[in-house]
Amino acid sequence: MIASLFPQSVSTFGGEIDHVFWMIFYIVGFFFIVAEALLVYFAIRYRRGAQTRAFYNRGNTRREAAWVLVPALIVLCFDLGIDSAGHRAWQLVKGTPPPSQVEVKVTAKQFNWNFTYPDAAGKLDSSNNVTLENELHVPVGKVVRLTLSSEDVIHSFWVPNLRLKQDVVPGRKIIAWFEATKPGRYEIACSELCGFGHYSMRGEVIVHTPDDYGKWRAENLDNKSASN
Amino acid sequence: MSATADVTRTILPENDSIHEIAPGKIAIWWFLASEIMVFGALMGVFVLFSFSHDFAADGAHVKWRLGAFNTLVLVTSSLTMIMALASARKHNLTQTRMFLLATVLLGFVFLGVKGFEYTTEIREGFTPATGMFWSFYFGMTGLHGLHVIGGIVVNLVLLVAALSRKPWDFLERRIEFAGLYWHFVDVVWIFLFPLLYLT
Amino acid sequence: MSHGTLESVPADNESRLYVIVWALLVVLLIVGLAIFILPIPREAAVALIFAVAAVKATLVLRNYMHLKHEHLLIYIIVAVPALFLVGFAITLIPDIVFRHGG
Amino acid sequence: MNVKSAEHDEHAAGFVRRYIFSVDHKVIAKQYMALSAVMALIGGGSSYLIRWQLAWPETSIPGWGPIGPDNYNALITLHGTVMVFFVAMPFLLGGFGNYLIPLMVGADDMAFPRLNAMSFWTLFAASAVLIASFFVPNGPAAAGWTSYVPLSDKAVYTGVTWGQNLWILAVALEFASFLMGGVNFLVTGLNLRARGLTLMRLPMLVWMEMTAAVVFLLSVGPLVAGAIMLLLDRVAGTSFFQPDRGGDPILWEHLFWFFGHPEVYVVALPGFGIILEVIPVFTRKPIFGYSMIVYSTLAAGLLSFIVWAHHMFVSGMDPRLASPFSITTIMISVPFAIIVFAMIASLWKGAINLASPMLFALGGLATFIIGGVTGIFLGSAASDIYMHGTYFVVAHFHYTLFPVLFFGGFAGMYFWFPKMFGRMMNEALGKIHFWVSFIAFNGVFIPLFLVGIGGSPRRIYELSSYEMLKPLQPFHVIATVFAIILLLGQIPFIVNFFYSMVRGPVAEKNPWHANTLEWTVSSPPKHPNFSPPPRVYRDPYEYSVPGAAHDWIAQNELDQQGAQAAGR
Repeated sequence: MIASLFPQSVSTFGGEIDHVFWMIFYIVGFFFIVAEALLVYFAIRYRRGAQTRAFYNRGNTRREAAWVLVPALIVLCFDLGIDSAGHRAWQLVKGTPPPSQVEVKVTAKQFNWNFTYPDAAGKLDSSNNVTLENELHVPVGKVVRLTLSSEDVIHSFWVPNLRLKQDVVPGRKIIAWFEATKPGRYEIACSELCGFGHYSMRGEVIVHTPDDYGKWRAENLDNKSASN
Repeated sequence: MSATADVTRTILPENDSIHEIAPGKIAIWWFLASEIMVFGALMGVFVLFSFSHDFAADGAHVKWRLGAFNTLVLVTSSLTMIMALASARKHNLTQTRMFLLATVLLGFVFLGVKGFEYTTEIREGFTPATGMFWSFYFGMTGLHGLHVIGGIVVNLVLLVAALSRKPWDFLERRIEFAGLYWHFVDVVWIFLFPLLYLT
Repeated sequence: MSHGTLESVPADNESRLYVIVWALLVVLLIVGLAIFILPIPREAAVALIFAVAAVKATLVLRNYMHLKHEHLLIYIIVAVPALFLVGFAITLIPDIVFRHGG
Repeated sequence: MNVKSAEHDEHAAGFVRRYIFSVDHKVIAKQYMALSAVMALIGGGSSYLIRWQLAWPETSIPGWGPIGPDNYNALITLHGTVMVFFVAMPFLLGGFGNYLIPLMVGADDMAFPRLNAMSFWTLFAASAVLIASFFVPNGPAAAGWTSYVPLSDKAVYTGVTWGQNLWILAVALEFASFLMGGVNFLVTGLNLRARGLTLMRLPMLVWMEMTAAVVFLLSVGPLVAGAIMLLLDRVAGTSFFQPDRGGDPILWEHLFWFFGHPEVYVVALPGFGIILEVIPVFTRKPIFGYSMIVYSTLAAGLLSFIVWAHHMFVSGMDPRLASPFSITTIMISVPFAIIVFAMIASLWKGAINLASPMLFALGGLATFIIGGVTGIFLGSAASDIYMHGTYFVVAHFHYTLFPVLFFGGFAGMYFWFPKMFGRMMNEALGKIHFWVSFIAFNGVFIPLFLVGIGGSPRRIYELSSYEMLKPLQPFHVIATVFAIILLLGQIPFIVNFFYSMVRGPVAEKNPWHANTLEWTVSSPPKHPNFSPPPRVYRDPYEYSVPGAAHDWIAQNELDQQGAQAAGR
């Protein structure tokens, strides 16, 4: 049931993040069930009868304390396991990005996402750049490299399907990347409170098949930058 | 047997040595600890910013001679403050009053010099809005100045208490605690001075 | 009052010590200014000036604030925030000095 | 000026000195509680508006009217600020800490009674400023309780001018208030202990309140510095946080969370302390592993200072910082696991009486476990990429703070009510209050976990603006229905509270047969609390000691053999 709530994962690293999620889910699920079961069982089993007297133990000897310390040690071992799996996934997503095949500059401002494509020469800051509002067109199966910056406040670039979230900070150019695995339209949300229009700062990633992307490029980018 | 041993386990340990510290002393040191975090954070951020900002150019415009003079004033006021405590310990009322008064006056001298610095700098066109260095300069010295004003108020209250011949145990304790605070304000300046004026 | 241990220090020595500490502080102030004025390489000068400031602060803390007579608890109260601050500042270096993505 | 004359004045003085500008810790504690109750009405009321807006965004809210997106942002800012700073801290620290620390350590009052009163009145002023910020031109602060810059830094970004400045002022006054209060907690707990009450014999609540005070005092400094910088940016034209003029927005996040994370423990630990006081009394059994819990608490307090950047994994900070902070964050599960396991072990072979205080304590424990385990999803940097800033976070921190604030707080309320007001509360109403609240609370926040897993960002005024969020709307409806039930579920308590205060059966000194020192004085305690000063002979939780006549031995009880050993 929980799995069906997740938006479909359409990026190469989405699976890794989901994997970490499920790993944590089963580990903490186990501890959760054990702890709650013991809690409920003890609370019912040891309810005070007419003449019962509680068992006096202070848990101060090493033998007694082991009942708590050993489970805590097991918790620690699982923690380290989660850390190492998490580290690998994190490095993949947020570590050094792979060589990019598509470059896009993302400029966030209250309350829009602007996507700037390089001109024919591959330059991102020439006058021939084409800027689209709230629409990011990318080809499937290509590494897309985003350079995120903000004109005013902190926003957060959040595409649930891509499992990609990155705050966009004014004054900094933050690099993010993804490689989409499935064509389609996926929504972009802002996930950092950025003012009264925060809720409506919606955009879309449109993942094209290679053919479609070529067509789209020819119509929208090459034409426009030539005519400018 | 062991069961009865449990019932009768009435160990009578003497109280630990923490009881020997005066409550007020723990309190004032705790207060100073949180002050360390406030000033320390500001100074730490200033140092970190100094690597990514050019503070040297703006820093050349502060009046380091006045700052050095103010350091001397504050260090001397620390001496008079501790001498007030020493006099109070010797139950010498005249000296206690004299040293407290000297501390208050030196505090005013410090503020006067600081005020003169502020007015000159603002006349020369350096306000908190001029640039990052000046933001820090006015922010940190302003906060420090507020602490000096607070210290002067406390010392004035003590001076009045000394003039109205409050009992010695009352005076001694309070002069000691006020002194801890005053010396702390001095220590903050000892770091602020080289940070803002000399580097 | 039974609190504190300072009462054990003889009163006359006490006052003399305070004046000596003050004299040392003034000398160190002059040393600091000298380092500032003399043509010493900037990095070395900065390091020296802060070393002098640290010595001055220690003098005040130990003598005027009686830290050298205090209970261990008071030391902990001073040391812990200082340690946290150093750790905090070091952690901020990659973000604030190098400004990742800046 | 000395203590004696101050007390004399107070007896001679009338209503104002005794009940309003009182320096008696018990009166001040009740003032804190009353203030937090008023603020809880505001904070709780705001949650009603927020929840209604989320469930039925197109409709006008019954009893209020429609709210716009700027109102919505102001409401969430208000809700967070009020609940953390003006309800949780005054209730758990100001209220229970003030009432119980002196009584539990055998002192007549706090170490600095006047400072204590000043602390309360500073908080009162802070609350007044916060409420006043709602009536200034251009509206109240609307940048979230975290007040991220530059959103909160320049008026042009939110349109809020004085509202934000007053917000900063209110929070700064609140900090000043708890700095004064915290110093008092620490010194009272350390210095005014009765003879024989060693550190390792202190009731858990005193330990927890002291640790909370220490954590607060040490963590708040950088944020005070940050608040000064933010205020200067807003009013004096400086540019500490304005990137176009050399400032740094990430710096604010570091300064904020260096305080913000420890703050969670500042609130959580006193709640734990209450639960740990209630459990032994209602299991008739010592707390399992007292010293283990003390050391775990101190370890958790210490660790809380090196985990703050887990709030910032995707903030644009250097990604190399993420893994170290993941490790420390997830590591903090160990001391909390020890505390929780020790609580559960304390139930084993007990003689458990499921009276209202115990129900609330166990309810708090049961729900806190959920809060604890869901924290792992956010502590691991990788899964935080997905979960950060979603409703999962909202559900998670409500599952950590609600157990300690609500369940812990009410466990304490039902437990110490006889001591505070000299009368017993009604059991049946207490049980109704518990079960309705327990079910409704889970009914609110379990759906929100699911909304978060669905990827919904938080602080969204109208979810229908995203196609992907539309399927999640039913969860919001469920959550809102339960939220309304939760709010209505407090009526039995309010009735119980006021009815019992007047009509409840008169409470004896020690109705629960508990050991700690507050139960050795009359209910309610007189002023001064103890005469003569108590002398402590044993640990705080000596219940069901084999061979003892009763199943409890008060801390100050000196038995026959013990007296001989003492040489009396």
